[in-house]
Amino acid sequence: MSEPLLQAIDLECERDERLLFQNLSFSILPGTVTRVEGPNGTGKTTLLRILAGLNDAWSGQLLWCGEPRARQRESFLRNTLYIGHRPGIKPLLTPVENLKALMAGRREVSDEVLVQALAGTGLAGFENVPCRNLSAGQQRRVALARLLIADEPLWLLDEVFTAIDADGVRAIESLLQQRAAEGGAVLVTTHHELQLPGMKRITLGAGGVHEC
Amino acid sequence: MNADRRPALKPVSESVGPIAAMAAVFARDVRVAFRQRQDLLNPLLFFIMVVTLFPLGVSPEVAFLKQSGAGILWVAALLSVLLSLDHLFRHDFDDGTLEQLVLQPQPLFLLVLAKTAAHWVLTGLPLVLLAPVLGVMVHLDGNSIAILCLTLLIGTPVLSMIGAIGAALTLGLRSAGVLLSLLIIPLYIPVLIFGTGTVAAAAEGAPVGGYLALMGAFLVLAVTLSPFASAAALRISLSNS
Amino acid sequence: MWQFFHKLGSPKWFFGIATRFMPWLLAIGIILLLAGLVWGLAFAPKDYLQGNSYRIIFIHVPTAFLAQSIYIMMASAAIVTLVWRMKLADVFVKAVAPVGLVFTFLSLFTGAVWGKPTWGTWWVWDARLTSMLILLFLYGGTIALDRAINDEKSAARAVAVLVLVGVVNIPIIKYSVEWWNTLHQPATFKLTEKPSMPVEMWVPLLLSVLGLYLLFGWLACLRMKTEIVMREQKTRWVRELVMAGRG
Amino acid sequence: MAFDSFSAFIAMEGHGPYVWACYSVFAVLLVGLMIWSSRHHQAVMASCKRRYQQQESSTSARPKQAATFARVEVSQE
Repeated sequence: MSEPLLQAIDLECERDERLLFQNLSFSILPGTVTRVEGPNGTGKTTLLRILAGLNDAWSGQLLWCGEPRARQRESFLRNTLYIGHRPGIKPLLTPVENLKALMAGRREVSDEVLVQALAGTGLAGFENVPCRNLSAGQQRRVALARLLIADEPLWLLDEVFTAIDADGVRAIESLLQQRAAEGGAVLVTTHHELQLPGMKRITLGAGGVHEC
Repeated sequence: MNADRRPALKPVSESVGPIAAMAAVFARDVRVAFRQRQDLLNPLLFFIMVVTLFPLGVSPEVAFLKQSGAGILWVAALLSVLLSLDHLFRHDFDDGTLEQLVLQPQPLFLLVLAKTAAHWVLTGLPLVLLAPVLGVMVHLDGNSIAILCLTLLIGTPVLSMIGAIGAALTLGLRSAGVLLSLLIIPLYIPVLIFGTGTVAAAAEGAPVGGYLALMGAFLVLAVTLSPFASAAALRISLSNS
Repeated sequence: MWQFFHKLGSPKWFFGIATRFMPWLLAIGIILLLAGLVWGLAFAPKDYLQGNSYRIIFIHVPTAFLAQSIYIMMASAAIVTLVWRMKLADVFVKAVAPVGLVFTFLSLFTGAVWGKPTWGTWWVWDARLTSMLILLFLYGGTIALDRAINDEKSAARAVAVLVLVGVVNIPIIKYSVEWWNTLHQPATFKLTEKPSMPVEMWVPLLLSVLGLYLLFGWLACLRMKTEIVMREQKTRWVRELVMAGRG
Repeated sequence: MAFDSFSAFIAMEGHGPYVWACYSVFAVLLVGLMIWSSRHHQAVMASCKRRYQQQESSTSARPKQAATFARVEVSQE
């Protein structure tokens, strides 16, 4: 029932001659929201990129559903949604085209569903406007529209609330909470104070920057 | 808790097949390119201008141009492919689409192959189509032009394939453009030699089937091996960013 | 076997072994190289075709040979880096690339100078010289890429990919350059290809190849040690070693 | 000895300049590379030693200062 989706054991990462973290162990269970905390430069984004499978410069163990992640890369990738702080939106394409391209390698989604998802992020009427004509916050919302149709059990969200207005932040908070209630697992980094009951925390850089 | 809505692990077998994923990557790159048509035109203009430099800078004599025309066109095509390579992954890297590409549950080398194929269709193929016009301008005869276009048709995909490795390796580096040229030009030499050599052999009346077959072998080798190298290089570059 | 392999990958173990072997490599290398060169310069008979200018062979061939085999060695180490992530392998690639560059340059320079009395011109687009020139570009590319990437581990892996791509291309480059050469310059006479070389010529040549090989071994050990100290500064054993002033 | 005299050895029947140029460039580059490499090694060792000694002398790490974003006063003359 509550077997961890992703489990990190003794994770260690060194970047540019600096030890970011060491002996970091945690489990991400279904039905939880976990927030990665820490001051600037303590490796929050790096940790998320390691968990997503983008950064290889780490040592330790990462288990996906109890087995080493490297051995079941495709299953891991298919079941994980990562949205980075560069959200993967092409300025020359329209929101619908962008979403279609981003989902293309995973599953087929009809245009109506995409339009609905975009409407859910407050972008109704902008479906066919090239993204470069949208504001930063609106572009961010295009990327976040994936959350409304995502079937991946694990979400890794890096700085989701950047450039999103206050109402949007509240709506996304409740989306994350609802997702956890459904049994999905969410890992976020953010500087916003999240108001989620039962939220877990991973704190990086406790006691200042690790010095070696 | 509603047990039915609980997100279950999706088996990989139910996701989109690799061919469809490749098609999507290819279609997106072509679509983006056609939204910004000037970028498509730039390598072509560069190609024409470099060819123009030779009659102006060396000699407009018919004998010289006849003899060196194929070489001039090949060098110019090589340089303009090189010029366009910098963009192959850069925009995707900057806006984050590259991260999402790497995270697709698909074999990365196939996606890279699709991207490289799109690059060739958008830059290499137009060069091949433009080559006959420039061939006439440097006084090549009809047979030479035909052979030249054939060698370019086989050779430019090899340039794109090898170039993709360099573009992936230099992704996100300062002065990536110059570095890319330094890494890639030595690897382009065999294609250049056989491309121009075949035209020269044809001009002397020698049979060129063997040479064309050899270039075809280069192409097969590049298509089968270079996507793996590019994919590995992309992973390294992304890991570093 | 695996234990040995693992040991081979340990920088500390390598450091100890290298420190022990380096004086021998240096001494025997210098003796062999000097013996080969003095023999070649002063005692070997002169060549009936090229006269005394052929004595350049005793440095041209060893440097060219080393330049090519260093690239092959780098490619082997690159495979090890990419497949097993062995630390020593990428240290080797990084430490040795500039040595390869210098040897390639030397073989090009000696080839060009030799060309003057033989062909009457400093540079001939001969197949061997052109291949060496391209090899020089390949070395330059690896060093430039290594310098351009800040993160050491990423640099090592990127260089490994490049070296592997290069080594796949080397036979193709060699073959195509030779074909191109026959296309443009039918039958020039080659610098180093002799129908039969008398013993008095090839023994000193062999001596200098061996000597230079050993000196390369010494250089590789030394430069790898430097690289290891820089990378492993934070480990206890490097700290003890440096404070004790050993190495 | 393949030469009759030392001057013949130097001259090499007119090929001397070429031969000796090659050998001297070879010697300079090889010896230079060897010396430079060992100098570099010693310099790296020395700088490491300095760093370790510095670390030992300042064993107590400075406490991390919290960011205040206070404006820096610059005298306007």
